[in-house]
Amino acid sequence: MTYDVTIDGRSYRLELSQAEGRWSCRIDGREVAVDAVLARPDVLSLRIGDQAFEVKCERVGGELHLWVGSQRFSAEIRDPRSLRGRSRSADDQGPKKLTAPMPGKVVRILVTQGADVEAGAGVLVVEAMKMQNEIKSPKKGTIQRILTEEGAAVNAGDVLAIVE
Amino acid sequence: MTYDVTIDGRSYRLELSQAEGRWSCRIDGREVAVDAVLARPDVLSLRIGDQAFEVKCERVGGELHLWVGSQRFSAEIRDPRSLRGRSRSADDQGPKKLTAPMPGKVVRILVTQGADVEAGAGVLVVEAMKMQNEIKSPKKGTIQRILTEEGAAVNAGDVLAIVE
Amino acid sequence: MFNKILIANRGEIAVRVIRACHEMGIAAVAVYSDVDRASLHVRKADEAYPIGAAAAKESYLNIAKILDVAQRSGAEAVHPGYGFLSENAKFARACADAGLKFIGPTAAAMDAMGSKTRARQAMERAGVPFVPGTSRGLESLEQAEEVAARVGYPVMLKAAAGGGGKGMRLVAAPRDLKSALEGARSEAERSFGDSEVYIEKAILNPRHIEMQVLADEYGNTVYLGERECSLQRRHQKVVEEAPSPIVDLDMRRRMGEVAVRVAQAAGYTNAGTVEFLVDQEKNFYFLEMNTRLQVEHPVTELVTGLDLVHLQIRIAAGERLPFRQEDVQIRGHAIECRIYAEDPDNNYFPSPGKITLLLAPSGPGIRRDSGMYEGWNVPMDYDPLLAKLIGYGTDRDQAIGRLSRALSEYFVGGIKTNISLFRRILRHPEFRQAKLDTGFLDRLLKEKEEVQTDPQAAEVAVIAAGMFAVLGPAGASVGEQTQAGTPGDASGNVSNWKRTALRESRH
Amino acid sequence: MFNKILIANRGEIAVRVIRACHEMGIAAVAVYSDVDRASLHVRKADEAYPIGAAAAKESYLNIAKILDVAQRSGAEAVHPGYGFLSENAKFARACADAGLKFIGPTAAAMDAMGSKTRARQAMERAGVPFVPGTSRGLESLEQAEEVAARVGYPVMLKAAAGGGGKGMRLVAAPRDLKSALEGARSEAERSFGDSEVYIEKAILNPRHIEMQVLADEYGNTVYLGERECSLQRRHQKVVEEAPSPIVDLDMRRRMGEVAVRVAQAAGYTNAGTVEFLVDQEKNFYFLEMNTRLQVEHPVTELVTGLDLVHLQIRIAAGERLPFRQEDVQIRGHAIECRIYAEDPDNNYFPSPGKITLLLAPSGPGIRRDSGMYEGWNVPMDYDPLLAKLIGYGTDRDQAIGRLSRALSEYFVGGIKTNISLFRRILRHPEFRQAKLDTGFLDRLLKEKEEVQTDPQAAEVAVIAAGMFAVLGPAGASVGEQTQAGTPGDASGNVSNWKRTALRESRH
Repeated sequence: MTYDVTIDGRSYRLELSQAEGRWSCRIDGREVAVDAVLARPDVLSLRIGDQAFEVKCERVGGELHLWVGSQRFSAEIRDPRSLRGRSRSADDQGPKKLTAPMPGKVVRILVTQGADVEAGAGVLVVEAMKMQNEIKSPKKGTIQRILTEEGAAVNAGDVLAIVE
Repeated sequence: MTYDVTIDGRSYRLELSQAEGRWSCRIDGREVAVDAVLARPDVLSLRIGDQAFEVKCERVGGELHLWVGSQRFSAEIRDPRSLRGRSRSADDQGPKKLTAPMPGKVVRILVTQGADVEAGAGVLVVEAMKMQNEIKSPKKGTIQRILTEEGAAVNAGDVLAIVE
Repeated sequence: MFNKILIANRGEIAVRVIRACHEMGIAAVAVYSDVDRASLHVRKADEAYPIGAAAAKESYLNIAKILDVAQRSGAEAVHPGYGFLSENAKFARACADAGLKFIGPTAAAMDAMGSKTRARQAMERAGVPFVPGTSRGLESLEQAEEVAARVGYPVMLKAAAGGGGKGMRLVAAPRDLKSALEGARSEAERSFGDSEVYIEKAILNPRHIEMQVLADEYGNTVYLGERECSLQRRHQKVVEEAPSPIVDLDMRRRMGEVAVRVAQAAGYTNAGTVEFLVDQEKNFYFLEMNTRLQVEHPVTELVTGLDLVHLQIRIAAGERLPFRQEDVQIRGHAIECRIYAEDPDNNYFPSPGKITLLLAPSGPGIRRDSGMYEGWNVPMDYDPLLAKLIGYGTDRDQAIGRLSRALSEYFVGGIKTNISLFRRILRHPEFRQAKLDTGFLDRLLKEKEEVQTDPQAAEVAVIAAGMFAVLGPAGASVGEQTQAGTPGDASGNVSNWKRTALRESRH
Repeated sequence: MFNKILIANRGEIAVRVIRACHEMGIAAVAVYSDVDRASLHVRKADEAYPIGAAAAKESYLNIAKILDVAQRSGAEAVHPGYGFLSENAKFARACADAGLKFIGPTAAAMDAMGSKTRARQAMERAGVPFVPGTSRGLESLEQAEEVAARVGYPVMLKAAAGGGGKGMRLVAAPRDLKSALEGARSEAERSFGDSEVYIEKAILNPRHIEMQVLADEYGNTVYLGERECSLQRRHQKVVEEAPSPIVDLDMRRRMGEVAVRVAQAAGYTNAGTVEFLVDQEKNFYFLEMNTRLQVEHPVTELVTGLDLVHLQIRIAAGERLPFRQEDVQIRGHAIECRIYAEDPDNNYFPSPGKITLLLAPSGPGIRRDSGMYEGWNVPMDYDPLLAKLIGYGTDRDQAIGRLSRALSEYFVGGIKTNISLFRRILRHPEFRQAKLDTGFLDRLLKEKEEVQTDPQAAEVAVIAAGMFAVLGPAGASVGEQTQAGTPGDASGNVSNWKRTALRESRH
């Protein structure tokens, strides 16, 4: 298994495999001795050499974060065989999706389908826990589609609109 | 659904069904208004009328206990359509199984296959956490089969021997 | 003593009050809205009654429905918690009329403190120090200009009915006064239906320090020491501690005696909090009185060894204070972190949703007051406070050490929380040196998160990311590593997880 | 201060020491046996080293392997916890020889206290009160008869090397002495490889009260108050509390001063405990000294506000005691319950296995020191202690109330525990009145469990049993009730669980 892993913006080439009942692991070609136990779903007890770490995996609305002790890292992992990887890389060019960062209620839609928007322009407003959050356009372009309506309840990661 | 439920030795006839999005429930023919939410696996938040209860389900080695708050009740439930129910009732006559009450190691077997035993006579000894526990025969009879050996590791509920 | 108490609240505070009831052998009655049937306070209550839709005005703010439940359940008293109806004099009065004991001050005392201007007037008479300014609403821009000139710029405009920073404006110079006054008035009108605005001298980088008071119904009033609450964001407290690092015995006595005078001037009973602004020279000024139990009451409980909710209930039941002022001793140091469902990657915007995994800290010196549990779906309709993590220590350093340790054990999966923020706060040199003021947190959040990430930890994250990807869904079943394979034989473990996963899906 | 400490233990005490290290900024090195790779202390450590097979002599009792890990990891000190090597003078000496600081007393002090007879001789010289009897091993039956006649029957025979009740015999009358002496000697020989037996006057229904002492390496020794440990089963403590309900200020001072004299007579350093037997007239007699941290140390921490493990580490690092005797104040009351993996339906026989569900209590006045977690497989190879639940209160009643509340929230699924036993103890009238002695628990267990079960609760159990049967495997997936169906619409909920179950099995 080979992955491209990006941690807080810096990327690493990770090779992981199992043979004779051991993990073998290379980071950017360098061999690393690892031993892992899954203590709970999303909680790994890792030994790297004799160093011990508890790592927790935070998955919210398509985002991936890893906690090493109380340090929190944003992570991206690409793997030719993983769907998520593919869709991710696809995201980089072409139309951009606006997704809901958290569950909430769409209280206002600020633009109409087909309208031109500047990068950073507000597209719609989502409310949760008595606070309103303006979802902004990630790029200059045209609102290709609006996939929600005022008053609608949305979940984290739901696609609300597409800008192209 | 109709069940015969035995709680701390006393049995009740329980009828449970769901219709128009409500549980309906009768105990020994008496209607009871209930509302339930499964908070976690084996943890029920129950409302009976407006009384609220948290009930936890303890399943260890074939035994069933229910905790209502900090009160612990031993429970047996019989249901013609449930395997467990059948085997249970079957248990009541014929050969008796000796099961391991907890995981451990068989350190001694005190009788040989075919031997006659009195009710309460020691059949084998299981050790766990530095303590030894003598498993006794539930009835007067003959050791039909011994299904383990000295030194063997056993899990809770494993059948160790059969007396008939 | 009461046999049954209704808790007119939800979340961690409802759970905390239910626990106090059970500890005292009192039956606890919960109320819940449509989205709270599975909430922890319903699980823990002895009786639970649905009171309507998610919107607070349909349920937790609906006086008629709550009184109806009190009648039907036969509750003898109501604990309002904080927020919702806790400072609503109309509710306190309605309880009294219905023959229910309201666990808190009288409606009259609430009225006296409810309006900041009326409170200031009462305090003036009682000779309580407060920030120079007007004790009455401003009649005109001219009056505002005249007062501002007298007390000196910068000045602060505040809504008389205010709270949570609504209707507040900082004015640095005369030319800004007009627009600020108009803005404050219209915002106050919108927020509280009352446009009354008054003016105060602005204290720059003040500390926010509050004093806990407790009064029985026989005229005995004591103070239980102060809480340092200077760490705020959007005028919301985030970290509180007791004692305040800058308050010595003498200052505590002086603040405490003023707080007792404030309470007595208002004919106050039960638990309350007197808030002060403290300037660089440690002068303290009366700000307002909170006529309820505070979110941060646990830090006071830890350093005094008392249980404020037990005492609230005893006082409401007509008991006398079981101790005198000289019996109150502050020992050790306590710090509270408010765990919110907030997204650190999105300006700490609320982040409700389903909690898929919960690792909760415990151990020496750690108290956790929580309203959440694994598998619970945090509703989007209410305040994002999930839990409070409180660390106690022999001294402030030990409290910080224990709290930092506990925070590194705390993890909430499935939603985002502000837990990572506290790590930044607790390691910050200024926090360690107790250099605190109400601007601290905004400054910290402007500082770029330490760019240089610990490279070793980052590599650990890389490896873990890969393993989680390899394990994939198998990660959804807990392993049986210890019994399987040879130790440290992770592939043995993995295959085990796979087996477990299969077994489970066969259900 | 040390940079790195090795913890030569497992379970809750290893976790507790690791936490203390992290709180003080010290790296923690764990060791683990083959069945402990997934144990909590390995998850929490900064470094972890495998040291061999499950059998303790292959791993946690293997001095050579542990010293080797200390060398390789560069640890500067070793904390032994309790049990295993904690009272092994050979290990303390081996650490010293290897240039490792042993966090505990010197080997010499351990030797002085290791043999009960030698300890008695030292105490005699120091003028410490102890139970009348011999301070030397018995040479002959005649000598035994002579001493027994002098001190008066009933008498107790005890193994000099004894512990855990091994080699102990109660002798009611002269005619039983011969066989009892032979029995005690052979059992002592078998258990400790040392047949030395001595004789003491038997104190009937004594209380077991112990005094915590702390000594730095500059001759400063203080006492931190007593612990009441009379609730025992199979000579194992089950419930401990501080302070003892029968000890007043004067008795505490007298016991404390004796304990300090005991420690000083042995040249004792670091934390230790002096155990006393107390008779009906409150006379106290020296029993033995435990030269380690006790399982029950948390109750002392809660009433003194101190952290004994932090202090152990500071003392071992050469620091002086940071306070004097007169600074030590006992405030409030604390009670500890030892949560064991034991089967209440099978005479409290150990019950290891996989923990399928864990509901852990928290909230006001509750401290939980735990070595378990949900999904962990409790190995069958070690002591069944899973966790300690400690309740603190302003007074004993409040501590009992909080502890009872917390116990009702505590649930461990998949294995059996003794949690239900504490409910019986805490509601027992004699316990409530603090009428405690070492026979209390055996008497309680002989009492038939209250036959008349609460009929309402029983009906609740009936309904729940049926629902768990209906939900069946769906119960294996956590519901999303709050978001689905109308409130209190359980069928809506059930179908939801079903859906969830399906969704999950599709992985």
